[in-house]
Amino acid sequence: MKAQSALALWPPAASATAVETDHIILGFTVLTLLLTVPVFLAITYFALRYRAGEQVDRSTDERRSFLIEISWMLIPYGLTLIFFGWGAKLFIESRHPPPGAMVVEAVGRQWMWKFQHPTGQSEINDLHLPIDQPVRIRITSQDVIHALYLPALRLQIAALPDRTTEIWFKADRTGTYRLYCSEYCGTDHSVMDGNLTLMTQAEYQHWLTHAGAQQSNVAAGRVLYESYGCAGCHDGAVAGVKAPSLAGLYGRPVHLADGRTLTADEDYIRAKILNPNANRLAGGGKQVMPSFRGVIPADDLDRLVGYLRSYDRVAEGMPQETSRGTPR
Amino acid sequence: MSADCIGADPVGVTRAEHFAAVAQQRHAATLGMWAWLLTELLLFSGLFLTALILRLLHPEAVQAAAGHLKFWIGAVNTVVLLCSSLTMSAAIELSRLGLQRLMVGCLLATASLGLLFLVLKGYEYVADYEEHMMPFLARRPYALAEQPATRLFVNLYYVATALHAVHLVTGIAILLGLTWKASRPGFLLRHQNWIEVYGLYWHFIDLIWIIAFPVLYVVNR
Amino acid sequence: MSSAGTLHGDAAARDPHIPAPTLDRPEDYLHAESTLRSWFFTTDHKRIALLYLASITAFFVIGAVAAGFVRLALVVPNGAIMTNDTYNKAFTIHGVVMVWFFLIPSIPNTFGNFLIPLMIGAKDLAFPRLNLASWYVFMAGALFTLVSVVLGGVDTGWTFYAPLSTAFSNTWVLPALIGVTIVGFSSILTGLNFVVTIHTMRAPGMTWFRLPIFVWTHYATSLIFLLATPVITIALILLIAERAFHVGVFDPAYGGDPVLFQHLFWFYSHPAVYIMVLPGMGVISEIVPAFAQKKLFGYRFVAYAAIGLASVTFFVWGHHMFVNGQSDLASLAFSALSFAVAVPSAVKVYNWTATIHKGRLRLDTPMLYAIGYIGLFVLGGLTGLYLATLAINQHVHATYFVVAHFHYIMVGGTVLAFLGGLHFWWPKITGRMYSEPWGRISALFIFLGFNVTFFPQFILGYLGMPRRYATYPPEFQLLNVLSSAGSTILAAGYLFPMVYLVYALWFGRRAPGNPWDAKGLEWETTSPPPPHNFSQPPQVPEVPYDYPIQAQETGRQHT
Amino acid sequence: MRNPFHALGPQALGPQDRALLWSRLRRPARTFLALLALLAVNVTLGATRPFAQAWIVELAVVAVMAAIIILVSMEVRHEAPLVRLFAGVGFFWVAILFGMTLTDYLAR
Repeated sequence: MKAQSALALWPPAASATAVETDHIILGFTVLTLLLTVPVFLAITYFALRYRAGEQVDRSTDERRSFLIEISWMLIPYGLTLIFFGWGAKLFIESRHPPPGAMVVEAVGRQWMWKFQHPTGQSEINDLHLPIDQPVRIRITSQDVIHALYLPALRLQIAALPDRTTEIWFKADRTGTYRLYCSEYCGTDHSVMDGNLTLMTQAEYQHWLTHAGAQQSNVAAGRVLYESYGCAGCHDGAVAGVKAPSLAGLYGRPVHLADGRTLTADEDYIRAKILNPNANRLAGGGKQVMPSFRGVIPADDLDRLVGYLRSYDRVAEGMPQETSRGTPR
Repeated sequence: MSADCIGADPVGVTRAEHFAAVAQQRHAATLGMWAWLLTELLLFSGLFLTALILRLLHPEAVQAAAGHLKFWIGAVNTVVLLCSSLTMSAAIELSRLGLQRLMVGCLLATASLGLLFLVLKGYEYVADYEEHMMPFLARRPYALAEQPATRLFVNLYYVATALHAVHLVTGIAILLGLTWKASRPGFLLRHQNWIEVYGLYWHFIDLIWIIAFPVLYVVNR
Repeated sequence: MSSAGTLHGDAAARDPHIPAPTLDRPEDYLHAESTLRSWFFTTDHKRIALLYLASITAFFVIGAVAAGFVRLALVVPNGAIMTNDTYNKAFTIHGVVMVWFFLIPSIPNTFGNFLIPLMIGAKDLAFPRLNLASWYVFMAGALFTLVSVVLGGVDTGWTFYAPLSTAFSNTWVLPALIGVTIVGFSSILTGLNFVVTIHTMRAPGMTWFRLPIFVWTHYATSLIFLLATPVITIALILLIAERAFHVGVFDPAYGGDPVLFQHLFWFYSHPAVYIMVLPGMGVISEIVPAFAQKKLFGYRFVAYAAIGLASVTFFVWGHHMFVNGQSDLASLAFSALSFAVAVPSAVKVYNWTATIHKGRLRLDTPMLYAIGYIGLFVLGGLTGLYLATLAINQHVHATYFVVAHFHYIMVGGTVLAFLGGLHFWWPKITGRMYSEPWGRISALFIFLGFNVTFFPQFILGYLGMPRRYATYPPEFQLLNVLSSAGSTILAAGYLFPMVYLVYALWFGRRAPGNPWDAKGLEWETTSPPPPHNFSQPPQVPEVPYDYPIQAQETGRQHT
Repeated sequence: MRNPFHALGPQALGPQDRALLWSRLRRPARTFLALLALLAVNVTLGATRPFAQAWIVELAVVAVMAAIIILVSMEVRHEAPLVRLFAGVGFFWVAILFGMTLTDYLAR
C-alpha cells in the first residue's frame, strides 16, 4: 500500500535485505550520536563555563596529549570500520543472485521504463513481481544513463547504455511501492517513475494470465507517445512544426494528397508510423516525420496504436493525466 | 653587445621588488615552473589513461586504427624534438657562460626545430585527411567506418596530438618572444634564469611527445 | 643592483594628484591609489583578494537566486510552479555557479590571497602578475558560463555526465563547459602561486611549524588545485570535443565508455570537496584559538591532518560510483579507503573542542560561526561515512540524503567558515568594525535557517526521494515545504551581512590593528595594512598561537 | 643591433674558452645520443614487431627515456630536494589515477 499521508518518517521495507540495511543505518546513527553528542555537549559546556570573565581554573596539562590524539584518531575510526564490513557484506550479497532466480529484463529510455517478464509480458513504468521468490532484474538503457531505484528494497543500480547491470532481491511483503529513475537523465527525469507492486505467487500468476500486460496499455501508450517524441510535434510543443493533432483521429476519414480518402483505422495508423512518406496527406506541409521502422518494437507499437485509438478530444483536455507534472 | 668571450658578460638575475634575495627569486621561479609542469603531466596523463582504457575495451579496433597512423613521420618527429632538446640544453649552457649570441642562435634553432615538427605534423594531418582517416568530420566518409570503435582511438589521437601541438605553438611563440628579448644587450645580466626556466618547459613538451609517440604509434601496432 | 622603485607608496609620494595620506591614518593599501586602473591592473595581493571577493559575492547571489527557484518549485509536488525544463536549468545553474564560481574560489582566492603573504611575513605572493592573471582567467571563464545562462541555460546538472551532456541535451552545454574549463586554469594558477609562495617567501624565522594552520590548510588545498584540476580539465576538453565533434570516447553509440568520464570527473571533483573544506578548516583553526585566547590544541596533528586529508582524498573518488556500474572490487576498495578520511577529520574536530576547554571564551560573531561550523561539519562528515558504506549507499545514492550531506559540508562547512572569516578579518581588510549585534543575529539566523532547510532532506533522502526531481510524490510534500521555509530564514541570514558589512565600510568604527587580541603576523601590521604589508620586518614568534593560556606543564612542547 | 647570426661559430672564441664550452656541451650531446639510441630501439621494435610482448620492452624504454630527460636534461639530479620531490610527486599521482581506475576496468 502506498503511503498517502503527507508526512512519512520511515520508508516501508519489503525484503530482509531492506530490513538489514535499516539496521545498519540505525546502528550507524547510534554510533554517530555516541561520537557527536559528547562533542556538542562539551562545546556548549565549555562555551558557558569558560566564558571570559568567569573565575575558573584554567590551568592545563598537555602531557598526555599525544596519547589523547592517537586515541581520538583511531577509536572512532575503528568503530566506523565495523559498518564498512557490515555494509560490504550486504552489498556483496546483493551482487550475487542465487541460482534459479526469475529474470526480468528492464530497459530505460528517455523517459520511461520498460520491464519484460520471463513469460514474455511487458509493462511500462510499472512493475508487478511475486514475493518469496528471488528476482533478478537485468537492466540496460537505450540512450543516456538512467538508474532504477526501488526504495522499498533499498536498492538501485545504473542503467548504462552500453552494458547490462543487474540487481536481485527476494521480497517478502506485498504492497505497492514506488520505483524511480534516480540518475538524472534530462527534462522529464522526475516523471520517469512508476509503481512496484509486490504480490503473492498466486496473485502474480493471475495477473500474468488475466490483467497482465493489458491492464495499463492505454496509460503505457501515453508514456510511449511522449517518449518516442510524438507529443513533441503532434501536441504542438515544438515550435515551427505543423504536425496534425492526433486527438480524435481514430475512425475519422483522412484526405490524401492523391485524392483518395481513407479511414484512420489501426492499420492506417500503424503504417503511417512505420512509413510516414506513404499516404501523403492532402494540404499537408513538408513531410518531416522520420520513419519509426526498426526504431519502435512491435509491442510498443501495439501500445501506441492502442493509445491513439482512445486518444479522443476528451482526453486532449488532460493529456498529462498519466504522468505527474507537465512534460516539457 | 660585447664580444663573445666567456666571462666578458657577467650573468645574473635582477631581484624583483617583492623578493628578499635573488636566490629566493630563482628558487621561486624554478619551483613555479615545476609546479606548472606537474599540472601538465596530469593533464596529458588523462589522455594516456583514456588510450589505455580504449585498448582494454577494444583491443582489435585500437590496433586496426593504430595501423593507419604514420609511424615513420612520428618517428622522424621524435628525432626532431630530441634535436630541439639538444639545442635547448646548449642554449642553457651558453647562457650560463654568458655567450649571448651563440645562445640566441641556439634558441632560434630550437624554435625552428619546433616549427619543423609542426610542419611534419601538418603534413601527417593532410595525409590522414586524404586517406579518409578523419572520423570527426561528419561529412567526410571514414575509411574504417565498418569498425565504429576505431574512431574512438583515431579521434583520441587527434585530441592528444592537437593538444600537444597547442603546447608547442605556445612554446614557440614564447620562445620567439624570449629570443627577441634575449638578443638585447645586457639580457643575461638581468634575466639569465628565464632561459633555464623556459628550458624546463621545452624539455617537458619533448617529454610528453616522447611518451605520446609510443603510446599512440608504437605499442598498439 | 638596487630594487626598482615602483612602489605604490613611492608613486603616491611623487604624484601630486594623489592626496598624501592623512596624519591620523597611516598609508594603507586601500587608499594608496584610487583610480580604476589601480584596481584592475593591481598586482597587490590584497587588492586582488578584494576583486575576487566582489566577484564571488556576485556569483553567490546568482547561485542563491537559482537555489531560491529550486526551493520555490518544490513547494508543490506536481510541478505547477515551473516546468521541468526550468527547474532542471535552475538546479544546474545553482550547482555550476556555486561549485566553480563560489565554493572553490571562495576562501582561497579571497582570504588566502589576502592573508598568506601577511601570515608568512612576505611583501606579496611569489608571482603577483600571475595572481592578477588568475583573476582575469576566472572572469573569462565566468563570462562563458554567464553567456550560456543568458542564452537559455544548461540542464545537465553540474556533473555534466556523458552521454546526456554530449549527445542528448539540447541546451547551451558548450559555453558552460568552456567556462568551467577556463576557470580550472584560474585555480591552477592560484594554487601554483600559493605553493611557491609558502615554500619560498616565508620571513626569516618563519619555519614550517611556526606557520598558522590557515597557511597549512591552504598549502594542502593548493596541492589539490595542482594535482586534481588538470584531470578535470582534460576530461572537460574531451567532453567538449565529444559534443562538438562526436569524438566518441564517452559515447556508447561508438563503443565509448561513459563511466570513464565519471572516473576522470570524480578524480577531480572528490578532492575538490577538500578544496572547499580545507581552507574553511584553516579559518576555524584561526578563529577558535583567538576567541578562546588559548593555544591551539595539538598543533602538529592539526597541521599534518591537513596534508593527510589532501592526500587521502585522492584515493576515494570511486565512492561516487558504487551503483554506477564500476566493478565490485573497485567499490570495495574505494569504500574501505573512504573510511580513512575519518581519521584526519576527527583530529581537526576534537582538537578544536580541546582548544575551547579551559579557554577564556568570547562568543563574538566569528566564534559563533566557528562553533556552528564544528557542529555542522561533524554531521556532514559522519553522514559522508554513511554514504561510503556500500549497503547504505545502494539505498540513498542520488537521493536527498546526498543533497543534505554535501550541503552540511559545503554550506555548514565552507559558507559558515567563509562568513566567520569574513567577520574575523573584516577589520583587517577594511579597517572598520562591523555591528556586533547584527553579526550575532545573522549568525543565528543562518544556523537556524540552514538546519531547517537541510535536516529534513536527510529524512526525505532516506524515505527515497531522488534528487533532481522537478516533481515528486505527494507524501514528500510536508518535508519539502519545511525545507523551503527554512531556506527563507537562511536567505534572510545571508542578506543581513550584505547590508551591515557594506554599511560598516563607511560608517563603522575605525578598527585598531588587532581588535581581537589575536596572534599571528597579520595582526602585527596596521588595519588596513600598508601596500607592502609591513612597515618594519615582522618579528616571528617562537611558537605559533602564543596566546596567554598555554599548557603549564608542557611535557611535549611541540604538540 | 647586429645580426645575431653573425659570428655564431665557436671559432670566434679563444682556445681556452672553446675548451670550456665543449666541456659544458658534452653532457647535452651525450644525453642526446643516448636518447637517440633508445628511440632507435623503440622504432625498431615498432617497425619489426618481433614478438607479442614487445610492448613491455617499449614501455620500459620510454620509462628510461623519460627518466633521462627529467634527471639529466631538466637537471633534477642537481636540484634541491624540494624540486626533486615535485618532479616525483607528479608521477606518483599519475600512478594513483591509473591504479585506482584500473581496479574498476580490470575487475569488471
